[in-house]
Amino acid sequence: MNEVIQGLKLMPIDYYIAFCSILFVIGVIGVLIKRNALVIFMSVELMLNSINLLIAAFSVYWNSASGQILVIFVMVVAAAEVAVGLSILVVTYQNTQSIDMNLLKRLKE
Amino acid sequence: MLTISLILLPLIVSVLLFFMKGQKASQQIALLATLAELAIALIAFTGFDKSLAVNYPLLIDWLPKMGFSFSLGMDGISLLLVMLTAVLTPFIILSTFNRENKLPASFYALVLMMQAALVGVFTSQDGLLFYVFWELALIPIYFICGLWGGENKVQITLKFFIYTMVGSLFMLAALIWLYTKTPAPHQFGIKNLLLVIPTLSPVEQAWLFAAFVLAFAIKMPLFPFHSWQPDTYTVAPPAGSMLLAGIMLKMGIYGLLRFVLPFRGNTLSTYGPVVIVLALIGLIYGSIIAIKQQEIKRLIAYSSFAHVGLMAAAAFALTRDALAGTIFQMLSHGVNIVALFFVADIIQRRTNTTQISELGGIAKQAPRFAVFFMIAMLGSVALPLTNGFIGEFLMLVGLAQYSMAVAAVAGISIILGAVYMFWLYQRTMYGETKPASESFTDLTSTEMLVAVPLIILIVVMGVYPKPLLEIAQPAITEILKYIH
Amino acid sequence: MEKYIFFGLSGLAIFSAIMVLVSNKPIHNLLYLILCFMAIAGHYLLLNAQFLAVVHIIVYAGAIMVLFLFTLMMLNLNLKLELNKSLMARIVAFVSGLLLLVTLVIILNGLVIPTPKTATTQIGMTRDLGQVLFSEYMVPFEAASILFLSAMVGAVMMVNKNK
Amino acid sequence: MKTLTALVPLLPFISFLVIGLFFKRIPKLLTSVLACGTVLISFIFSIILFVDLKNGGTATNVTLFDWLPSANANIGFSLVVDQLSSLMLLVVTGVGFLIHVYSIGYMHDDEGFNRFFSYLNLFVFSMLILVMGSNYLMMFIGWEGVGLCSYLLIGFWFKNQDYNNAAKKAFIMNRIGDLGFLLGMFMLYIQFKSLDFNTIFSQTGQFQTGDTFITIATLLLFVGAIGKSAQIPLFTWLPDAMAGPTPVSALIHAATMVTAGIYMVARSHALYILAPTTLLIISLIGIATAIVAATIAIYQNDIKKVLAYSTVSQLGYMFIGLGAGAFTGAMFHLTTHAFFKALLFLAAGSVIHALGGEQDIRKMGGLKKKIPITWLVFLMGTIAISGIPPFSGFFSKDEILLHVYVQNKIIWALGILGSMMTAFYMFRLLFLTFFGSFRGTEDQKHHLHESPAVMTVPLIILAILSVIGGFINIPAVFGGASSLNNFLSPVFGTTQTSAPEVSHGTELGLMAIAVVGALALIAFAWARFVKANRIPAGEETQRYGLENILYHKYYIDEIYNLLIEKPILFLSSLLHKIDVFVIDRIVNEFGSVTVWLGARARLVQTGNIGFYLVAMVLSIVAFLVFGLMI
Repeated sequence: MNEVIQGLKLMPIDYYIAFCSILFVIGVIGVLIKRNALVIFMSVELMLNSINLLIAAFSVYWNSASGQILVIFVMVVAAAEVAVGLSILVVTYQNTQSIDMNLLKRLKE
Repeated sequence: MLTISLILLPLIVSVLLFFMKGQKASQQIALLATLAELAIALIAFTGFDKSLAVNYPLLIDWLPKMGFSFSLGMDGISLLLVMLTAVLTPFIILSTFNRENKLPASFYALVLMMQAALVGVFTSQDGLLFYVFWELALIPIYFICGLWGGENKVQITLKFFIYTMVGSLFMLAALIWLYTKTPAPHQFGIKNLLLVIPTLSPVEQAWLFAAFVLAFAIKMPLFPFHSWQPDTYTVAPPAGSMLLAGIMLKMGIYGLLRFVLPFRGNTLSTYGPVVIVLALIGLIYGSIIAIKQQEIKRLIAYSSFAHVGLMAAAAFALTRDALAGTIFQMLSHGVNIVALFFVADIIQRRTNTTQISELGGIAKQAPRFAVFFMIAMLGSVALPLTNGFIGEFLMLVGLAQYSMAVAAVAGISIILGAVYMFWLYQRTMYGETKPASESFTDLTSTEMLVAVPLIILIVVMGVYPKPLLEIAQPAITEILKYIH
Repeated sequence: MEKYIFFGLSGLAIFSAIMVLVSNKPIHNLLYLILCFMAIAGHYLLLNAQFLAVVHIIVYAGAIMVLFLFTLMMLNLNLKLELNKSLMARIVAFVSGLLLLVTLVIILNGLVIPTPKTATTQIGMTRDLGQVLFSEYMVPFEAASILFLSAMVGAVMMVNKNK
Repeated sequence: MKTLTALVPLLPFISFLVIGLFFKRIPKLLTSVLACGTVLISFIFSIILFVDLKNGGTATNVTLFDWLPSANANIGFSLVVDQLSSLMLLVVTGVGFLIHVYSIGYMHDDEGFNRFFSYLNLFVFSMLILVMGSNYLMMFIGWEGVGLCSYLLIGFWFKNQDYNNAAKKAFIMNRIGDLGFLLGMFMLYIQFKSLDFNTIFSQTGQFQTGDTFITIATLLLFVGAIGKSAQIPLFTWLPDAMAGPTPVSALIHAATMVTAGIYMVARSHALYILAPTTLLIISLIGIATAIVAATIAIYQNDIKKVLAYSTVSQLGYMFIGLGAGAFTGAMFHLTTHAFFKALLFLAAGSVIHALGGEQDIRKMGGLKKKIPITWLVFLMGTIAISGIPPFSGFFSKDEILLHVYVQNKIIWALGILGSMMTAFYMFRLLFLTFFGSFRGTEDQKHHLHESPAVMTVPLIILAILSVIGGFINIPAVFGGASSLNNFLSPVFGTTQTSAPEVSHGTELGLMAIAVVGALALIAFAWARFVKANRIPAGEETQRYGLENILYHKYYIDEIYNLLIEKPILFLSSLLHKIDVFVIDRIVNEFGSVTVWLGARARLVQTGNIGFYLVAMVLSIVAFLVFGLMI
């Protein structure tokens, strides 16, 4: 196993950067084009994950545990965020019978 | 130590007053505090050493990494203006004694806070600190005008506030710009900032010059940035008008002397005349408008506007006499305008009107008041042996040294000043007694406490100006050193 | 060998991510997302971040996705038609996204990343991470638990309010 | 001597302070004693100073304290008594004292009695500062101070807004002149680095005659004199100033203040003789004023207005004298004029007093018998001003005209013409007032009475002075010693052409022409107003041609009103409108634009989250791109 890992460590960091960027942008596009709040949440998770992965990659690259700790904290926050977010969603749905983001416009009125 | 106590004393009393209630007690506390302040200022005055560049210095590091320190001190100009503040504030407070105010304690607290801020402005030796006090002074006067003012107060006060605020933002920008140009580590000390100016490119200097002048021009105010002034003076409570015209306006001129005149050489000689021309336009323009004003305070406002124009013009004449005149005129204008606003206040309180057409024949009813008004007016029209003359004479001499034509134009204001002031006096004091002024009572003893010292100040400053003029001399030398 | 694993996992992740966007049924979206997360977990493994990989699976696939699924089921959203934005809006969104990608790529390309120190330590191992977490990051860790608590309370409060 | 010098102006000032501060409490008697007493003491001191100088003493300089330290000079609050100011001191305190005494009677029933005397004392103080100041700034203190007192006293009865307007007009016209004075002063200050008379005059040697600088400076100073001494074009305030109580007219607007301009030019003679152009202009303005005022006086019907125009005209003569370089002559005429014009005004006051306030000569007449003392002294004054020998006016006017003759024959001829007119209108005034039958109301007739002794005694003293005043400077042609010339020579020195190069024959001939001309016109006046008993037409009468123009004083007031007052008032309204509707509007528009922009910007906040998100992403892109570019 160790050898595999050693080999993998030679994987250029650039690849990770490129991969995570693509994943991130897909998340962004998802947020932008969808009206379904649930899917938007998913896209956000996608973005978070892409960043997490990049942090983890750099953590290994720099040989520093802090990066991975950070990932854990991000996960913590993400979980909390999802819990609160979804409850908002439920409340919204109860009020409007919809989870269309565009309807949230009414908040301003 | 002396300087900081001058700021702290009113500030602390002000904070205390905010928690107080009741008219009488707060009045007396405020008056006592200002008298104590005056005593300290007098100590500073007597102990002043002309040979030192900065007297009573105080230096506390504040943000040492940013080169920003709590640095106070006085040169001659500062001292004179501090004296002006310390002398006038007791009168301003005393002048409100007969007046029922809502929230009296807060009112006096704000006046004292104003005093602290003004002293701070005049004694700051640090650019940023100067700005802090500069803005701090705006807050109390905003509330004084906004809460105790007359008709339309909110709108007018807001305009005044935003207008001057915009001006001071330009100043802040200029200060920061200068700061970034100081040699590392950057310093905010006024001296450091001023030393940078000559090293800048002409374009930079021009922009900085414009920014500073704009800030001070709005404060003073200088033509054409004056339109907040007549409204504000009219709507502000009398004490507010006195603070504004008597002391606060001097901040603008003080700023000119401190920050603008040290622009040496080309910048000053290229753009200085622009300011002089604006000032002269304002001088004549304000005087002419004042002639037909129908409301006393508005008339006084325009007259003050005109006087300030002369001071600004003289400041840019850059001769020793002109600068001495400007400094002296700051003091005498402060005294005179407070006296005039006090007159307006008394008239308003007695007759409930300040419309000139409704007044008349007051001199018959109230001879002592007539004398007081007359002397205040004479000071304002610069009759010899009153304080106004010394300042105007020196300023005009200085302007004449700069250019005879400028002096001639500026001199027209002497004629116009006589026209509108005498016209005002004649219509309010002389003639047949009008219904509004029928039951006009003469000055009460409290009012005499304000009027008599003011009269004495007007005359004594006119007869023996020497000590005041001499105190300012080293500071003027300092300014001229920057220039030549 | 590693390359192939890397590219395979990456391809799988990107494909499933795209499918999240493309498919119209929320339940499908969700399943594709889980697939994507699995692929990312694989990446963690590849980085020898074993602890992270496990936590990732538990937290995301196990907890978060279940939460999503639960919401989905509870609101019975699956039957709803997918709400789509107008074509114009979608194009605009897509173009902005691409623009972002392009700029990101240009910028990141320009980055000069110093070569790392040679190291073979097992930082991704549970033991090592645990040591760091409970020594250096003790306080944030405890704070995180408070965060959780408050999130939980908040969520309950919100849903409860209307009843 | 120094103490004495300082006390001369100080005493009236102290009296002013005391009366002014306690004007409500102190009794009239005390006021009278205080006010007159201090001036009397000042007069006595002045005599002492005069005698000292007369006996060969030198000028006394006193610096009370440093007044105004400026960059170039330490301007002191300093006084000087030399021959010139000593002469003025005598006139001011002497005539001033008599008028003070007279005022006790004249103002006796006025409720503002104490106020009046405090003003009067302040005036005397200011006037003394004016003549004693040893530098231009000191002179300027007095200069403005007398202007203020003049304002206060013209508007003494302040219930009447017409009087107040007259007072204001006087002050403002004076201020116009003062501006010229100030500017002239500035030029001197910049050039000589001093305002001290001695310092400046001792440096005049560096200038050529006709130097531009000196010409301009002297012209500017002269502008001040024009305002103060009521010359064309700033003379219209003086007739209006007759609104004040009559003693004021006598003291301020005849004897002392209005002569300040002459004094100033005489004091600055060292500069003026270097500026022939200025002297010429002074002559021209002087003669024009003399003629214009004299012509106006011919048709005036207000007893004080006639005297006022006559004052303007006489001041014109003094300026002609100055223009011709006859500084002593001008000062001489100033002195005699102070005597007889004060006399005439006070006598007129006595007439007005007798008639209970009537000033229109059409409603007088036949007063000769009723108020004989007044009539006699008025006659003395009239003869004196008409230039009939040996009364004082003859000598002084003659000295001026002699100098003018040498300088410029045309001006001399005009001067003779003016002096003939003077004789005519003065005797017209005399005849209409005292001869014929009484034209006032029955009521007035019953109340006709001679004034009390406190008024008549000063009149008599002034009458005597008017008669003999000319003897202080009898010209050589009558075997005199020209004592005034000799006395003033330390001041004017060789600069003045004291002995014009004319033969005694010519000199006598010139005198004869003047006297004969005056007598002829007196005879004409006699024929017209006593023999034919013609009374000037009433107010509403239609007048034609020259008479109409003269009656309306050349419409000068109307012209000024149209050309200056109206435009300024219009400009004031206009500028105020501009201020409110343009300048303030622009400022307010800045506010409006901000509000408008805010309203527009608000629309961006649609609440559409999708839009926000896109905007956010694009902004991030923009930032990144921006970062890249840097």
